Amino acid sequence: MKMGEVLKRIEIPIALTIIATLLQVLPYYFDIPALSSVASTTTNAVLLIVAYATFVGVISILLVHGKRVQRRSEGWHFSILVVVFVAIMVLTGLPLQEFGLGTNNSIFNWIFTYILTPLGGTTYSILAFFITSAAVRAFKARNIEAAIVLVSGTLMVMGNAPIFTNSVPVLADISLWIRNIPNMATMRGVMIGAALGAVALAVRTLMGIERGYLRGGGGDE
Amino acid sequence: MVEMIAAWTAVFFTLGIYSLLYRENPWYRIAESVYLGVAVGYGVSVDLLYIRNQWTGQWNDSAGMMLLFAIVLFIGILWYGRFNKSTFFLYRWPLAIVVGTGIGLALRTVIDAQFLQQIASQVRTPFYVAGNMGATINNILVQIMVPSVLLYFWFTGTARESAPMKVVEKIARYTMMAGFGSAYGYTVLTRYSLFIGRSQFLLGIPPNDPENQLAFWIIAFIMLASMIGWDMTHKKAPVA
Amino acid sequence: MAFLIQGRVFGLVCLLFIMAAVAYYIKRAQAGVVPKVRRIPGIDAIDESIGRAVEMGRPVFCSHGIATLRDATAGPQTIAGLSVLNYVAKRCVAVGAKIVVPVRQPEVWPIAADIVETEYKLAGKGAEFDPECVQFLSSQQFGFSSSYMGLMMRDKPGANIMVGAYWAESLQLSETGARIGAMQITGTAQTSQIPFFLVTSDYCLIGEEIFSAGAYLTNDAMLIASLAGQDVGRIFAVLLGLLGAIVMTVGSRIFLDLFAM
Amino acid sequence: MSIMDKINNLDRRIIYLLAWIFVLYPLIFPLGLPIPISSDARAWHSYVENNIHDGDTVIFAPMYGTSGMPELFPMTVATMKHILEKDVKFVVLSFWTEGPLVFNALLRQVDPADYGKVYGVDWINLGYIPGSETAMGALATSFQNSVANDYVERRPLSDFPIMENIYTATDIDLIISFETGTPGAPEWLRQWNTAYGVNIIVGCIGVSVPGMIPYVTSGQISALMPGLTVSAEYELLLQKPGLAVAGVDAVSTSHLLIVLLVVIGNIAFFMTKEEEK
Repeated sequence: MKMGEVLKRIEIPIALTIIATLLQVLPYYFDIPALSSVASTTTNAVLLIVAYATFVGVISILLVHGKRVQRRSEGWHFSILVVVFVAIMVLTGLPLQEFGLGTNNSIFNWIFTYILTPLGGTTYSILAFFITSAAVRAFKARNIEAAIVLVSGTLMVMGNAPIFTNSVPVLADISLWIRNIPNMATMRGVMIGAALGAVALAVRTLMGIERGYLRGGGGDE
Repeated sequence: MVEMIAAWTAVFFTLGIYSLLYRENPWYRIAESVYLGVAVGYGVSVDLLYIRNQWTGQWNDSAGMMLLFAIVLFIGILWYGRFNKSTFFLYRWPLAIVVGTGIGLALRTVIDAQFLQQIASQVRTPFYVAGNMGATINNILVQIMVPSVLLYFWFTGTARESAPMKVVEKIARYTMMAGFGSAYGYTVLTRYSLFIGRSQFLLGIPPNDPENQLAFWIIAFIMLASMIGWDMTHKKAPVA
Repeated sequence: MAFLIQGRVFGLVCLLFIMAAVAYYIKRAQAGVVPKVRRIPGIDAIDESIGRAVEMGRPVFCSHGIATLRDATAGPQTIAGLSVLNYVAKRCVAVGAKIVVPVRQPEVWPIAADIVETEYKLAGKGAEFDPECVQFLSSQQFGFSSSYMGLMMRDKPGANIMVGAYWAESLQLSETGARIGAMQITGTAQTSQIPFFLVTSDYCLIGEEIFSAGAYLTNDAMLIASLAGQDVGRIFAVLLGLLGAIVMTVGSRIFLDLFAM
Repeated sequence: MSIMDKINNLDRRIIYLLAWIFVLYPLIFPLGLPIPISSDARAWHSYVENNIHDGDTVIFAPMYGTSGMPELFPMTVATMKHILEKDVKFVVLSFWTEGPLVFNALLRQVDPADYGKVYGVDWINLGYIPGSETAMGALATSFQNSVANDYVERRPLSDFPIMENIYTATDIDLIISFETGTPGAPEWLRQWNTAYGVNIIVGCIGVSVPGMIPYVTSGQISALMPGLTVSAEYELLLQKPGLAVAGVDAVSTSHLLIVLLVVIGNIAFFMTKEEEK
C-alpha cells in the first residue's frame, strides 16, 4: 500500500514529461551525438506507445455499445452493427499475413474499398451543402466587420471560378491581392502568436503548473 | 455479380450519409453505425501492423533492443490501467511521455519555422521599393497589418487599454476579417471539388463504375420515398 | 562553437528569452503580483450557455477538438480545450446539466473521462457520473464527425462548446449545432477554420484566445502570469520585425545575418 | 410574411436541392467554359520545368486519402507525368494511411515503365509511414531505420540500388507534397526544411491555401499549387487535359450558385431591415 501511494504521486508523470521534453529539445540545439541517438530511439518508442493505446478506443466503444445492446436501450439495433463491424475489421485485419489476414485480406480490402472509402469521402463532401446554406443564412452584412468578410469572401469565390475570371479578368488579380496581403498578414500574425502560446505552455508544463492533461484525482479520492 | 454488389453497396452508403441532408433518419444511422465500426476496426489493424513491422524492422536486432521493446510494451499496457480503479493513475505515465515528446517537438521547431522565419520575412519586406509604387504600398500595408494582428492578442496589463491600441485593434479586426474571407473562398472551392468528385462517382463517370448511376437513381428514390412517405403519414397534429 | 549547432543559435536565444519572460512572471505571481487580463466575451458566455441548456432541459456538448497531444501546433490546442472542458464540467455538475463529451483520439479519451469524473467526485456526486457521457466515437476524422452530428441531431443539446484544434469537421459540427438551435461557443487556432466558426456560432475565440481561456476560466494567478510573459515575447517579435525592416530599407542585412547564426 | 422573410427563413433542404442541381447538371451536360491561366499555374509549371535538374532525387508524397482525391488527384497525376519526362530519381512515400492506395490509383493512369523508369533503380515506393510529425523527424535522420521494407515487393531497402545513395534528408533535393491537412507542409517545413534545408513544393486543397501563403512569401515553400481550378490550368499548360479540366465546369456553376445566394440573402436582409424601420 505504501508503494502504491508513492507510485500515485503526481510528481512521477510530471518528471516523465520533463525528461521526454528535454530529450527532444537538447539534441536539436546542442551537438551531443550520444543524446541524439537516445532521442531518436525514444521517438520510435513513443510511436509504439501510442500504437499500444489503440485498444483504448475499442474497449470504450464496446463498453458503450455493448451496454446499449444489453439494456435494449434506444437505437440498440444500430449498436449491434457497430460491434459486428468492429469485430470483422479487427479480426480480418490482424497482422498475420501467414494466415491470409491483415491489410491484404480480401474481406478487409473489400470493406475498405466499398464501405469505408465512400463513407469517408461522402462525409467530407457533405460540407459543400453546409457551406451553401451558411452562405445564404450567415453571410450577411450585419456590421462593418461582417461586411468585410462578406465582400472579401465573395471576391475570392469569384476569383476561383473560370466563369467569372474569364469574363472579368481583374477578379483574379483582386483575389490574389486579398490572398497575398490581408490574408497573409492574418495568418502570419496568428502563426507567430501561436508559437508564443506553445512556448508559454511548455514553460508552464516544465514548471509543473499546467496540469490540464494530468488533472483529476480519479481512483478512490 | 460481385462487381454489381460492390457498386450498389458503395452507392448505398454514399446516399446513406447524404440522407442526413433531408433529416436524421434510420438510413443515416445505418451508415453512421457501420462507419463507426469499420473505422475503429481499421485503425486497430493499421496500428497492429505498425507494431509488427517495427518489431521485425529494427527492434529484434539485438538483446538490448528486445529488452527495450519489452519495456515499451509494458509502458503501453499501462494505458489500460484506466479501466481498473486501483491501477487508474498508471495511464498517466505513458500519457506524460507522449505529451512531453510533443512539447519537445514543438519547442525545437516552432520557434524556427513559425517565429523566426516569419519575422525574417517581415524583415525582408522593406518600407520602400525603388521604382515600384505598388510593391511599396503593399509592403507598408504588410508592415502595419502583421504587427497589428500580433498586438491584438495582447492579453495583460493596462497599456492594452490605451487609445493607440484601440486603433491597432480596429486595424487588426479588419485585417483578420478580410483574411478570413479569403479562407472562406478557398474552402468553397475545396468542398465543391469534393462534392463534384462524389457526384462523378454517383453518375458513374469514368474512372468510376458506370453501374453506379442506376444504383444511384434507384436507391435515392427508395430513401427519399421512405422518408417523405413516413413524414406524410406521421404528420404531427397542429399545435393549438 | 562546435557544441552549439550552427544556424540554430539565434533561435535558441529567442526561445530562452521568451521562456525566461514567462518564468519571470510566474515567479512574480507566486509572490502575489498578478497582471490584469482583458475580457474575452466568448469565455464569459460559457456560463450563460450552460444555464440556458439547463432551463431548456437539454444536455451540454463540450468538445476539445480532434487532435492528439503530440502535434507541435495542434497539441497545445488540445490542452487548451481540456482546460475549458474542466471548467464546463465543473459548471455542469454544479447546476445539474448533463454533459456529453465526444472524443476522437484514443490517447486523449482517458484524460477527458478523468476530468469529468473528477468534477463529479469533487462535488460529492461521484455516483451520478455516467461513463457513457465521455464517448470515444472514432479515430477516423469523418467517422468521428458523422457520429457527432448524429448525436447532436438526437440529443438536441442546448449548448455546444467546442474549443481545440479542428479541421474540416468544424463547419459540419457548428452548422449542425446551428440547425438544432444550440447556443454555440467555439474556438480554434486553426486559421483555415476560424471563418466558419465565426459565422455559425454565437461566440468565437480567435487563435491565441483559446490558450488564455484556461487561465481566464480558472482564474489561476500563475496561469494568468504566464500570459504576461507571452506578451513580452509578442512585443519582442513586433520590434524585431519593424526594426529589421527599417534597417533593411536603408540597405543593411544585419538582422538576417543575425537570424542565420 | 413577405417574400423577403421567406428567403431569410428558407428551408435548408431547398438550398441543398439547388446545390445538387448546380453540380449534377454540368457533369451530365458539359458546358466547356473557357479557362484563363493564372500566375499560380505558371509558377508551378516553371518550377518543375526549370528548378528540378538532371540527377536530382525527389520525394513524391501523396499525403491524402480517398476523400481528398477529387481535388488533389488531378494535380498529382499531372505533376507525375511532368516529372517522369525528366531525368530524376524519385522516392514515393506518405504519412497518410491511404497515401499508398492513392498512388496505386495513379499507377493505373501513368506507368513509369512507359517513360523508361525501372523500379528499385529510378524510383521506389516506401508506402505509408505511421507516426506523423514524430515519424517525419525520424525519417530525416535515417530512411533505413524508419522503414523496414519497400511497399511493392516487401523487401529490405538494402536490396534496391536507388537506396545506396539515400540515407538521410541531406540526400534529397526536393519534396513534392500533395496534401489535405496535418501532417503536411508545416510539418515538412519544421522537420526537413528548417532542420536540413530541403526545398519543398506543395499542392494542396483550397482550404489549406490561405494558411500556406505566409510560407510562400517567406520563401520556405518554393511553389504552391492551390486547388482544382489551378490544376486544370496546369493540365492545359502541359497540354494534357485530364480530370481537372473535366470537373472545372461544375466548379464554375457551383461558385455561381454561392455568389447568387449570398447576394439574394443580403438583399433580403436589407429589405427586411428597411421594413422594420
